[in-house]
Amino acid sequence: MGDSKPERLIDENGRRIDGRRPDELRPIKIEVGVLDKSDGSAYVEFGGTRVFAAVFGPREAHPKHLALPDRAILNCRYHMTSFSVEERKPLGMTRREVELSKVIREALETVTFLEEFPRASIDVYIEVIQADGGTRTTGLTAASLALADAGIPMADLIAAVAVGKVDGQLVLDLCDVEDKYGEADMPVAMAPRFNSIVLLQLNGRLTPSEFKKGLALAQKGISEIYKLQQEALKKRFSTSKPLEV
Amino acid sequence: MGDSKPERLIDENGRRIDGRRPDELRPIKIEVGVLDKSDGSAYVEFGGTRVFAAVFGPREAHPKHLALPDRAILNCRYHMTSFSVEERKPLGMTRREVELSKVIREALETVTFLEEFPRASIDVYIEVIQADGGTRTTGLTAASLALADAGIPMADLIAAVAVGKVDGQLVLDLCDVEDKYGEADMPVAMAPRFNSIVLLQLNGRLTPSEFKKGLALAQKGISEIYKLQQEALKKRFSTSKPLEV
Amino acid sequence: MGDSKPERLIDENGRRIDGRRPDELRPIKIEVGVLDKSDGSAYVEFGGTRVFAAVFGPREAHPKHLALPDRAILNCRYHMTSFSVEERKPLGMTRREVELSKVIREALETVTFLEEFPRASIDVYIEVIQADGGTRTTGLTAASLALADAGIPMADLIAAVAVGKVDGQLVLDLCDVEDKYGEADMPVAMAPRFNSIVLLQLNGRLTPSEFKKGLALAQKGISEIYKLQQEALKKRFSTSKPLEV
Amino acid sequence: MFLTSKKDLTARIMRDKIYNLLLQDKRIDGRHPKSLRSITIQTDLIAKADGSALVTMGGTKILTGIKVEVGSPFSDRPDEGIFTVNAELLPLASTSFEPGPPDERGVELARVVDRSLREGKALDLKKLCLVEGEKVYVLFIDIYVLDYDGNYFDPALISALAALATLKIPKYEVVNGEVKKTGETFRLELTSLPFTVMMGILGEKFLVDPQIEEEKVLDVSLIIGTDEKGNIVSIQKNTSGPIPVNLLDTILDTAVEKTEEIRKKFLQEVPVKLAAEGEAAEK
Amino acid sequence: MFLTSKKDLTARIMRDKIYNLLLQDKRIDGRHPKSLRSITIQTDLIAKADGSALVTMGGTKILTGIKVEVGSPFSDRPDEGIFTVNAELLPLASTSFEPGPPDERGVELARVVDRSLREGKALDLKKLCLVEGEKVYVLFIDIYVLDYDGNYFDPALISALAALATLKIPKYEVVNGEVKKTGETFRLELTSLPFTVMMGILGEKFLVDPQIEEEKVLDVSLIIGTDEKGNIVSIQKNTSGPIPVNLLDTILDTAVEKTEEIRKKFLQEVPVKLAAEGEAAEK
Amino acid sequence: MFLTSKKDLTARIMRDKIYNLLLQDKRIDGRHPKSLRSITIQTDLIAKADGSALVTMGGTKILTGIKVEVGSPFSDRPDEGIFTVNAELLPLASTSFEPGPPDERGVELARVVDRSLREGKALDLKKLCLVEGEKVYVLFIDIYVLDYDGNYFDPALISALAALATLKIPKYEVVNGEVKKTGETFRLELTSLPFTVMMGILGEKFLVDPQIEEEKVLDVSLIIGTDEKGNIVSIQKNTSGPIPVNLLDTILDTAVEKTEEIRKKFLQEVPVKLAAEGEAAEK
Repeated sequence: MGDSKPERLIDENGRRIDGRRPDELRPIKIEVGVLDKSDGSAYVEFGGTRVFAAVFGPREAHPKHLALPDRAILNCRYHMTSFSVEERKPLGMTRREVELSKVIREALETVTFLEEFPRASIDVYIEVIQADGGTRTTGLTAASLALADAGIPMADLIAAVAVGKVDGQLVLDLCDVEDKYGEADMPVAMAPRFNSIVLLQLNGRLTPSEFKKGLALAQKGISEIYKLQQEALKKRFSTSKPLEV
Repeated sequence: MGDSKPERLIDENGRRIDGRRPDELRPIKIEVGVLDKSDGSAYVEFGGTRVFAAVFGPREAHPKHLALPDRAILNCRYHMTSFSVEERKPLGMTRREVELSKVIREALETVTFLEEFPRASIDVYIEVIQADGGTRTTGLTAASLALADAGIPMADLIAAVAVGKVDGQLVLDLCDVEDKYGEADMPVAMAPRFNSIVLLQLNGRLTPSEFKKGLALAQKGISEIYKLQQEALKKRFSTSKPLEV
Repeated sequence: MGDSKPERLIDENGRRIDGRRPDELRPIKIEVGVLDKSDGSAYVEFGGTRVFAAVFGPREAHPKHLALPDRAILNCRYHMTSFSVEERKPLGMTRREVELSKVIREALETVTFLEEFPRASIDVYIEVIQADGGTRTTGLTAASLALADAGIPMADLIAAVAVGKVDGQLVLDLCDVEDKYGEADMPVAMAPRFNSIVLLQLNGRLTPSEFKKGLALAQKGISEIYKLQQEALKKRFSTSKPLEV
Repeated sequence: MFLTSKKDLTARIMRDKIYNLLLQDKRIDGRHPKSLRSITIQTDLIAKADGSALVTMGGTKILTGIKVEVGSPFSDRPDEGIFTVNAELLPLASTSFEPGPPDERGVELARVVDRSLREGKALDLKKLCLVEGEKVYVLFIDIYVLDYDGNYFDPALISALAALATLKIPKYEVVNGEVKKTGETFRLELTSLPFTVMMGILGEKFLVDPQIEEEKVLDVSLIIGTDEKGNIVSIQKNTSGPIPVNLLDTILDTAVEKTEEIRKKFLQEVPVKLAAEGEAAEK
Repeated sequence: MFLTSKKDLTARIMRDKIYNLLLQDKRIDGRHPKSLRSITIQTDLIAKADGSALVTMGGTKILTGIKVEVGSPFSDRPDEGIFTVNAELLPLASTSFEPGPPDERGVELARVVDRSLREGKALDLKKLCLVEGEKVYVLFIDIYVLDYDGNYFDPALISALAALATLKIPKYEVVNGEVKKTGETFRLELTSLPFTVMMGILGEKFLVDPQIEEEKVLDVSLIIGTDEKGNIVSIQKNTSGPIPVNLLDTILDTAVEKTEEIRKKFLQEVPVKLAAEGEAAEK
Repeated sequence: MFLTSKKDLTARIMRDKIYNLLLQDKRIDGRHPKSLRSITIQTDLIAKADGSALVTMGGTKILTGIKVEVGSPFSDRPDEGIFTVNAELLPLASTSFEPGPPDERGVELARVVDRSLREGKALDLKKLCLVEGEKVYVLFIDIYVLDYDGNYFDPALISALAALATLKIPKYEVVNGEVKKTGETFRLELTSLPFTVMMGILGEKFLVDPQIEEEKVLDVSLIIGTDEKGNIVSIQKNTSGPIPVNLLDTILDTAVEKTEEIRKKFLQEVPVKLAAEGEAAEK
């Protein structure tokens, strides 16, 4: 699986390797409140990418000398299981996981009213159980739902998706093979109510005009995801059936 | 040494590889108060297994945020020197040492009046200098003596020994070769006054009836060890000559 | 470079591999106040050995439980860049760096009025960017200047140099090849005003009489270095032009 | 503690409540003292793993995945494959778990599962040899606790066995001493099905499979593993506290009975391929 | 934060000052919002490194050295050499850096430089292969921040490229599958010159290459890398805070312009050997 | 400190007491300033080690064991075996030692013992080569401080040398470039017997082999190693404080004298096999 580059990533009908159109999201599944022992949680699937997120807090910051007098600390750990990827990931945090934990945390900080909880900490844990492209955007989408589920006040939800360039064409919501053999991968996360970007990275090569088109494509995907998030939250607060993965 | 499996572990006369009968302990040597700089210490040999234990405390828990308001913390580190075993043990704590530190600590906690020392810590260090089977039970036997030597109030001493199954037969106080090539190794530690088990593990395969017989065998060994412990403590408090290993 | 032992390290005219006489220092360059963001700093070159030192503090000790009620803590880290040596040095602190950090710190503690800053810490960072022999003595020479630049009160500056034995002859200020293929390397640091040795190590083999001659040779070098240090400090306090490495 | 004292007031009240229920053969979640929580098992849910299983036991949820690699055998067992077990108590599962390398509880969990598989002879490691002394299969069995509502031991072993039972091992051919993937996979036969059950003791009473509120007030607990023939294959006393010797007989009988119940459930849910009797008997 | 609020009073005052200057196209150090700080580049200053460069950008000072070793290629790229980027934020550079292994900022810096070099196609890794599938050059690009006065990203990439441009790679001959140093060295051709520029946003205004006082009060910042053809080759939003979508067009145009300015400066200062156009175009 | 000030009151009182005794050539444990504590040496007490020794020097107790393995030589010394020295200051030895990886004191101890053995030319490493450039003996010399009553340096080196002197090295035969254990062992000849003595300075006086109470109040201390010919083979100033230059001559003379005393004791107690003079002289 994924061992060698497919001859073409987009066929003569403009269909992608998994049959999608360029501007089409993968099937998305969202459930909120899936883990009992955390204060808030969510499970999100974007195709083969599967992620749990859980939130603990606000609670007293620990150790105490890390507490801030005027706001809560937001900690975030993005982590993958060893078997979520093609080659077994070593135990412990890789440099990639350290970096992604940072940019995800910064995105979450942007929309969270941390000033309401001086001296507290809010801890966000993201666990990728299967990685098929877009794990950071899926993780961030899940994390913002888990924060909402925990009742942490936020200015907006965060919806996130990657856009990319594959066989010269801009596509929405890259899967793993497209990420690996494509020309660019650009994860984008937004606070849609504010039309603000809260996470942005580019790994690859785009012309400025491709960048602009790619961003528009991401915005389209984000508005779809945002709707699904709101539906999932509504469902959460009307019922609470157990999760089936 | 120990490189290949002996043809038989019990001979036609029912004697074990080192000449013992199945229900016979190895020669045991116990000395209490052998290390000057600790608050209590003991040295115990079970045949080729040689262990030091030392206790520090009760003393102020450090760092302070670990202190408990209603009782002392009991810390325990079971550690082996690199040359105590056949293949050089890497420096640092192996997973085995981490696990054994935990079960030994839990055994010690069971009999120690930790409630008498709020906010304090009691630190128990066990150092295996030669391993020939039964290091955890020997270490625990030594640690409870070191606690007594340090004047820490306890409901009872702990006496411990492993039983096992070798060539289909239950035997007391396994040596290394018996452990390695035998069918089961079951370390047992008790607080004899209470007829209570404070450590119990099984690594191997026993029928329920073998388990019961094995436990009875362990109890027999434990009552012998308990006597030796009491004698060693008496000797400690009447004299204090230097140790010869 | 430095791959194999030169046939001789001192030629028929008594000249060393780099043309120096046995009692001659390498060209020394000293600049004080070279790094903007620290409270004090210095850059020192002894031939190919190039070292930055920076000082932070006195500042509140952190974490607080490390603070001492009657004096400042002096922390010191001696560190080399990965490319400063022949074979790439692994990232992180080697055992050699740990040891040298200790002896350098002890030398600095000897002359610093730590009692004037209870509960504070003073942090000294030494970074070797190129190593060509004598990195600890060059680092210490730089660190004492950085402390002076930071306005930390000291009983004296520390001047330091290594002496060694090469092809049977005592020489001053070893370079890398002399250190590697010579018979002895003896780093010496002094507080010249007190005629006191504040760092002393020997790695190699000297007769007692060679030791005494070597020490005298070191003292000669140290008095030259001490002058250069004082000049550099004067220059620092009259001007402040940017550094060119 | 001195033997069974638990001084904290809230814990005391909860302990009394649980103990008083036990005296009437009842529990806070309505179970009988000897009833297990309900178990669900899903396998093959992680496509990137060679085997995987998500197991819930009441509110405790555990995901295990297995990756297969090729490596060198241990020198004293040149004709046997290798497996290693790791366990991570993920911080999203409980406020009592911290991020970072496995603490002593994670290490203990991994080692108890490892011992139960090994001494319970679940696998025939000789079937995992490719070239004697040179190349063998290495199975990385990685256990993640996703939600912790008490007793992670039993579901962890169930998930490890379910992942093993459904494991698809890449086939290799040996060409001039080198190994090459053929692209096909094969299933591993299990030679035995050891399961554990966690036992909690409170006063002179005991219960099986404690949930978290019970775990917090038990005098002591232990995990007992048995195989399908009723052999005991692993024991781990895993908390401080005394086990009264006179309770052990009943506890052991119950362990054999309850692990058999787990085994039946497992065989219903998981398409396990068991080795023929004759083979399984050897070692 | 909730989007752009910064509650600390001192920070607020400094923010207002910097913002008010920005409204007049001014900055606290006298620069125009779109002016870079002055850049100096020294190469070949560490004789023990195979390549090295000390770069200052205003008060930020960065030393990069490269060591070349011979190692095995990655199995999926048997004909390509390898490079790795490490970055250490040395504690002597700033009170905000701690001794110890790289924290998340050091990791981020290394990864942003790595991505910019890799996606900017600065190197032709196939030129770093010695024996396909067996032996390739491995370049260790190690970045040390010596003095930190804001924006370590741009000078770090400049110093990495300057060290690469002046790198002297030991030549090896292949004798019976073994490699042996010949004692000679060769220079690496660069196939592209990607540079980054850090952009800071404050309200509806933005500035380039923030110094430290500016960094502390920005609403948000991002680093944009481009190559000589005006392609965007890397982006990293590196702080919390919102990027208004409508500012991005102008920011991108400015990034292309300012990286071109850095490129010119670089070409003046560093004796870079560029691959012929044709070659550089491939991948 | 500023040179020799020690401000703590209790330390001051103890210092004065020890200093006043020194002025009368006396010490708190009744020794003369130039008297060593009594030394005991037991060897061969760890059967699983290839060599071992337990050494006490007064109340300080140190256990050293050596394991021998076969490994690859360093590329610049293809015909020499390897030894490494590790030291652990076990927490059971002193309240001032913590569990965990060696701190700077443990590292220093290991490195001082290592340097004393290496520069003191205790071993002929060429005798530890099996196949040049391929296989050599690797000796792991691991030192554990069991009880710490001051000065762990001197007994650590004694125990390392006693373990080396009684080391039983497994013999290997070389068959087609592969090495195989023959089951026999051989003894290592020592080529020299370097010992150290720790010197403590207080005011203008000094003493040898300080015990713990003395260590705490000394102005400064240093460890001096010498070989049997009176060469100085290692020096380590190991605490903060000044060494007055004018004291060094007498200190050195005493060091030579006291290490010779240790050497005599060692030769009485340990069945050491010394290389013939001629051989020992080479390097």
